[in-house]
Amino acid sequence: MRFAFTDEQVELGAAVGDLLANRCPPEALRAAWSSDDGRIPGLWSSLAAMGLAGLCVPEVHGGLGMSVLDAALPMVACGYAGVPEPVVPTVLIAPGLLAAAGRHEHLSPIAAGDTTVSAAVLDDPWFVGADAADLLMLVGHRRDREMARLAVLVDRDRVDLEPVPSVDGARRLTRGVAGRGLGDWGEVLDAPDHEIDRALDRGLVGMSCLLLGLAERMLDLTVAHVQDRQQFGVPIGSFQAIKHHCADALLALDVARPVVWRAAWSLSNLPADDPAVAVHASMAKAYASDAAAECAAQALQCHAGIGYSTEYDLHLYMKRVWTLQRAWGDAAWHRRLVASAVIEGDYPDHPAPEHP
Amino acid sequence: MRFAFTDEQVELGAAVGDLLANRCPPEALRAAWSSDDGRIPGLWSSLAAMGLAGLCVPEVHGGLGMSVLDAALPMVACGYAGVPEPVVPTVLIAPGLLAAAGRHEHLSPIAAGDTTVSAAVLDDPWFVGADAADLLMLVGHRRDREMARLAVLVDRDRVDLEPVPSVDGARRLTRGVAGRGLGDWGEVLDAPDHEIDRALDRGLVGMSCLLLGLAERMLDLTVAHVQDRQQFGVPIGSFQAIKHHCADALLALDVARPVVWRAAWSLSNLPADDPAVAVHASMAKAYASDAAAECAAQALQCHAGIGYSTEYDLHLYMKRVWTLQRAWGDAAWHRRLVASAVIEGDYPDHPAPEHP
Amino acid sequence: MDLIESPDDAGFRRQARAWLEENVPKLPLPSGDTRQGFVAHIEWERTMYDAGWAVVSWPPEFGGRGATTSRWLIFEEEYYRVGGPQRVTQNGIFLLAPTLFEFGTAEQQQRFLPPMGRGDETWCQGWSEPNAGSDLAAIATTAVADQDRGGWVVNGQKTWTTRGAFCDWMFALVRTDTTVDRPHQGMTYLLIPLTSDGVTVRGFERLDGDEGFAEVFLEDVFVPDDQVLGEVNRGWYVAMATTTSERGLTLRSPGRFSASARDLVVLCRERLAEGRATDQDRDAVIRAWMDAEAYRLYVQQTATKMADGGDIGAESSLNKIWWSEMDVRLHRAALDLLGPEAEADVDRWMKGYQFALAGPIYAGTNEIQRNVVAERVLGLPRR
Amino acid sequence: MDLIESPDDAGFRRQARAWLEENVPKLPLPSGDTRQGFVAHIEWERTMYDAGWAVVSWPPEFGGRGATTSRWLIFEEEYYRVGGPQRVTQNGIFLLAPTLFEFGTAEQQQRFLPPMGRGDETWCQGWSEPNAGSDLAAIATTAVADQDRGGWVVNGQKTWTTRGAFCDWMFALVRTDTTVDRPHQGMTYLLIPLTSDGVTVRGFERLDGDEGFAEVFLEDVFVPDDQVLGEVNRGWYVAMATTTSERGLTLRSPGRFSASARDLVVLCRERLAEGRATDQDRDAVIRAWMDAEAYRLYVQQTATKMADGGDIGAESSLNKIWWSEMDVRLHRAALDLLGPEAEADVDRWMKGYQFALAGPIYAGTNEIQRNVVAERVLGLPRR
Repeated sequence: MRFAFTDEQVELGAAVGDLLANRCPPEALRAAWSSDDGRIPGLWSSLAAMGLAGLCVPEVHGGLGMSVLDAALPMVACGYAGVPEPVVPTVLIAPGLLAAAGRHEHLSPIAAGDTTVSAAVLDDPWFVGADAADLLMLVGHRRDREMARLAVLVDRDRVDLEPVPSVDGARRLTRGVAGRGLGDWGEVLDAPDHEIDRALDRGLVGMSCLLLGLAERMLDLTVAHVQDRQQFGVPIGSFQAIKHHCADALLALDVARPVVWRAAWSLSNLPADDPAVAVHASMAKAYASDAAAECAAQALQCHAGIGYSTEYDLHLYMKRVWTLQRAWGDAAWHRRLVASAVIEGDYPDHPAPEHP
Repeated sequence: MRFAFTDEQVELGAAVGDLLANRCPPEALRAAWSSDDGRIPGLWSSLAAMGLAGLCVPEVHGGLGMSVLDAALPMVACGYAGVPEPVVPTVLIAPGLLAAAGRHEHLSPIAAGDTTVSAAVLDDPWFVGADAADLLMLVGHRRDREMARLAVLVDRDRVDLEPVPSVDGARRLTRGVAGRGLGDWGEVLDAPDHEIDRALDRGLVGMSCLLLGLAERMLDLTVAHVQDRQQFGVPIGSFQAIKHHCADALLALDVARPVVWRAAWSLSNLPADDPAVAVHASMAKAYASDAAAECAAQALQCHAGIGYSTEYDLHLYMKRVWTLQRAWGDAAWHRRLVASAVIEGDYPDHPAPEHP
Repeated sequence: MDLIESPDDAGFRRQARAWLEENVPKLPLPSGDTRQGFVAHIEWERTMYDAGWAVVSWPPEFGGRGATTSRWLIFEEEYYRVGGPQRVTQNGIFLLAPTLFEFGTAEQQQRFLPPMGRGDETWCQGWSEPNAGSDLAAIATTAVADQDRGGWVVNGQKTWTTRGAFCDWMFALVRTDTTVDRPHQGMTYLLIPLTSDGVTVRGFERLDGDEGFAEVFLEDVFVPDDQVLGEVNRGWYVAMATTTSERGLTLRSPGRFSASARDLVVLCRERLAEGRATDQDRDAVIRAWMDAEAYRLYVQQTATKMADGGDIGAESSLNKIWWSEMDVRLHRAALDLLGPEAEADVDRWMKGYQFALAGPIYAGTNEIQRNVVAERVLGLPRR
Repeated sequence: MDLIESPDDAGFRRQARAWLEENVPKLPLPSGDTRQGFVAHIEWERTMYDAGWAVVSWPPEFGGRGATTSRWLIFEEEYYRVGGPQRVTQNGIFLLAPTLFEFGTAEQQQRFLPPMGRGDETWCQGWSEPNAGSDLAAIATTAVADQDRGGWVVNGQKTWTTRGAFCDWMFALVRTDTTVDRPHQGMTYLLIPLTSDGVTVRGFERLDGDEGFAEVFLEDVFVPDDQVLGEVNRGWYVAMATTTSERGLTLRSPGRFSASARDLVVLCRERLAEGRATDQDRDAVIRAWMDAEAYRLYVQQTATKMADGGDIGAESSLNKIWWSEMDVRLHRAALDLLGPEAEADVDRWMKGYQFALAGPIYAGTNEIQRNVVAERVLGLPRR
């Protein structure tokens, strides 16, 4: 039993964080809001150059062959920076799924940073950044995990993509309109159900890491603000109500972290057909969504009028949270999945040596 | 449109409060916990003497012929004092129901204070104070308002009453064991469904008033305590966290009050078959339950160790709240009833002249 | 207690409903927090004023109907029931006007009220400054007497000024005596034309991206004596009257929330019909509906109290905590119902959510309001 | 990261499970917070100690198994999984013992640890006083040096002393220097036999009616020098070691909550089967279950940090806020499931609820803990 990242994992996360501090500061993110594709020019190549794009691509295809657990801290760093790139589909969802479906030809381009992926996952009513992406995928099913799984490599010629606005200006949404069945959208990938499930779970864990990073960013902004901002002759951070708001935000974040790490570990270490993995992934998304929502709420209230303007940076991260907290199932939805496993299903009701 | 009690109504409430301040202080309530019947000797006669027992009994039967609205503030006063007497069944539920069923012979004895009533209402699994009561009634149905209504005058010879403990030492519970059908318990009263519904609603409003009174008592105890108790060289009430706890308690209480008053008004002024009345009564019980639970929680936390002992008075009122908040449907249960009327039913979705 | 409307009140409701149903623009106007939308909203205000519906609670001589608080609440219910546009004149007609009625001279009332009511002159509130948010007494904008010209010379900066970039006038609190012992003293309430020499207004975006805020820079701005409202150096106390209105009834009448709650119920019905709402969604929706209803009852109780000559006072803080936090819960329930689609509902629920998030912040943060409740209603020690 | 137990740890778990399943009393003991129940619980402690399971984290020479924090957590999980009795020795073995290991002399360790572990001598904590609750530095009980007798003469009063009426010894914080500048200085940590002349103990009821609290009156009580733990006048700093254990891991290990959460799930299943639980109940139940699971993971992370030589420090306050508020939510979910029957479930869920309600109060109220988190973890100004 050892519940800590390795030094290498920590360093990799820090390296991604350092790069993003330079390449994806708030000004760059603002610029992405008004750019054509909502992305930051050249950022993806830089991330690919340091290995992020191919993190989970096997070495034989030019990737680093790392695990979801190895990817966790880099994903948190992406969340912290509010990276407006398709990291989760490209890094975590697509490679394993394409490999399981025998579509290895996409792996090298992904690792090289030449191919990025936009994926409509679970209940997504749209693609994010489809225009700028090279591959479009549909993964999952809508609202009901018990239905047959399905993964589709979308054929752009068979789909009309209509733009949809988002509260987050860096998210370019397009709603796809095509034939009735999902299969009509393109080529159905030949992958076993549990591989699709794990691809979804990797997506959930990646999303959870982004949310943790966003939460951390908002909390950092808030702590700095309340130490700096003076009212009534003292820093507002000296008022007990503000202290308790910040403590509540930190509590939510600190409790969520190990839940997310555990899910990343399970995806990396348990058999792909172990039903516990989905429970761990749902718990991760539930806690990360709630933690980020709590940090967003406390951050805005502690910033008050100063945070209530797009001239201040907070909104860049807060609005991302509003979108991600409800994408791919919100906290309540994932709690229902956990409840099905724990209350009605056969999820072990007590820790045992064989079950983390 | 006038949303205020009359001076007479306020005075009546104050008079009951004055009597109870003398006759039902915490010491008397403590004594009731260890007495045989959980009641305060002579208290019911005193309350009857000032008219409380027959408040809603027609004058022709020796009562005051007052409305539920007239009874509201006296009921709050009973809650404030934690009166361990069967006020709600005797004063609010039974008289109207017995009258509707043509059983007028019980009315004078009720008004005189000679007959008290214990009623198992809605989902009550037991009677409260059955041994000391003169009449036992079953009113309602279990868990589902859509089922046929039923009111039964229980025949003690046909029921075995087994004692059940309660966290509130002044509540003497007995679980009845008898035949399968409710009718087996005694005489089914011949009253129209809507009269039984209104009897239930009067019970809910009475219970809501008790909860408001209990909430007020706990808040008063708390405000006095935090002004008095010194830590770190200042009254603990000067700490912002304590201030905000107290403000939250007051907010819950202040918002609940007009909701309860409106229900009392509707019971007193709308036609007995108006379906809005049940919605108003359920709203009253929902808000009063939540307000009392909030005041209980904040009161205990603000009292800390001092409140966490039976030597201090708080527990007498707090434990009553724990019982009443979940009796006759908790807040969530009543919200579901309101939702059925508003979301699926035809409750008017906007204020209109004809609908308060 | 009598919770049924009197025949007269019911008649007033029917009359208001008839006029509003006839006249409220069928298509939603562009946001009143944008330059273009502001103009469209002002036109609507003129239509209302000319028909006598813009300021129902004002006396008839200023274009109102002398409506009591109860009647004003009825009007508000009807206004929002039919989806009436945002009131961009709100800061004038609901915040400044009550102060003008209480403290203004007859000349000031004559001069300012009719054009304010008609939207011919629009007003913003100039209280907050970069270093005076919650701590309003820290106001540093100064006004120095200029006896030669018979007025005051103002220097300083205001900010978070709602719709400041579109308004003609600002009512502002400025410091006229810097030698006072207590910071609440020595302030004066001024009426400042934003067209004056020395005024620079820079609009900036609120959370939802509309240019709904402004910074107002004041450099040697001259304000004549007859644009002082109330006594010199007593501005804080003059302003407090406005604050109580703002926190209390006038800023957020129940009608607005009743209408939002009704819309939420409609959304919930749609989602339930599609099998896309859970019991928990349903509970959040009915909570919001009940909370709006509870607020309506709460305010009716207050209206009776005021009709009896009572005063809201510090209880207005309870009122403000309730409606502002209820509004956030209500909109959050809608977003949760919409689930992943919430992010794209930028013109309706997501915009409303962002607007609601301002509630616990403006007109005094809810942290300050809770202090006020604890100290002034419950009597806890100030420390 | 490796979240599967090592074969050795798994073996330890199996060994603990086997012994516990064999030996844990089949019928629940009477409450350990009553005089009679306390005796029954002490007998159980002896059985455990004699089999080497009472104090697994202690070194073998004192009757333990030298278990690491991870192993201790495993033991706790297994202990509560089989429904092991309340640990009435807890304040000694988990709060005093760590301090004795850190600050005690070899003689003190030899003298006090074995009888403490075996329950032959039972300990209560003497910190709170009538005027020193949250403000522990306000302790007013004094100890004056008596050089003739080689010890200290103690006068004062302690209160809220858990199980004080049944215990043999009290570890107490007393003031030995009243001339200090800062109230945290000048205190000393004493080990006081409650059988001493001048000690009067009055038990009183907790919320649930058990005599689980006591007031301890100290009148010229003599305490010899060898019953001072750590340095004279440094008692606060000695005590802080205990405080961190109390808030942190040792007072409330995850195993207890995992077991409660499992019981809650069982209750929920029963109610669902009877059609008496709603989706909202189900959500409250799964939240509680997930929260207990999250706490387990959180503590495992802390255990690794400690194994790596790290320190919990102020983060123990986060830990305490989490488990104490989670426990209240968990029990509230159970009461809500029971609905009107909750009030009568006095021996199980209602008793547990009352116990849980103490969590946000003792070992430093959660208001104080949130201050600590904000000031010491996040670095906000103390004021």
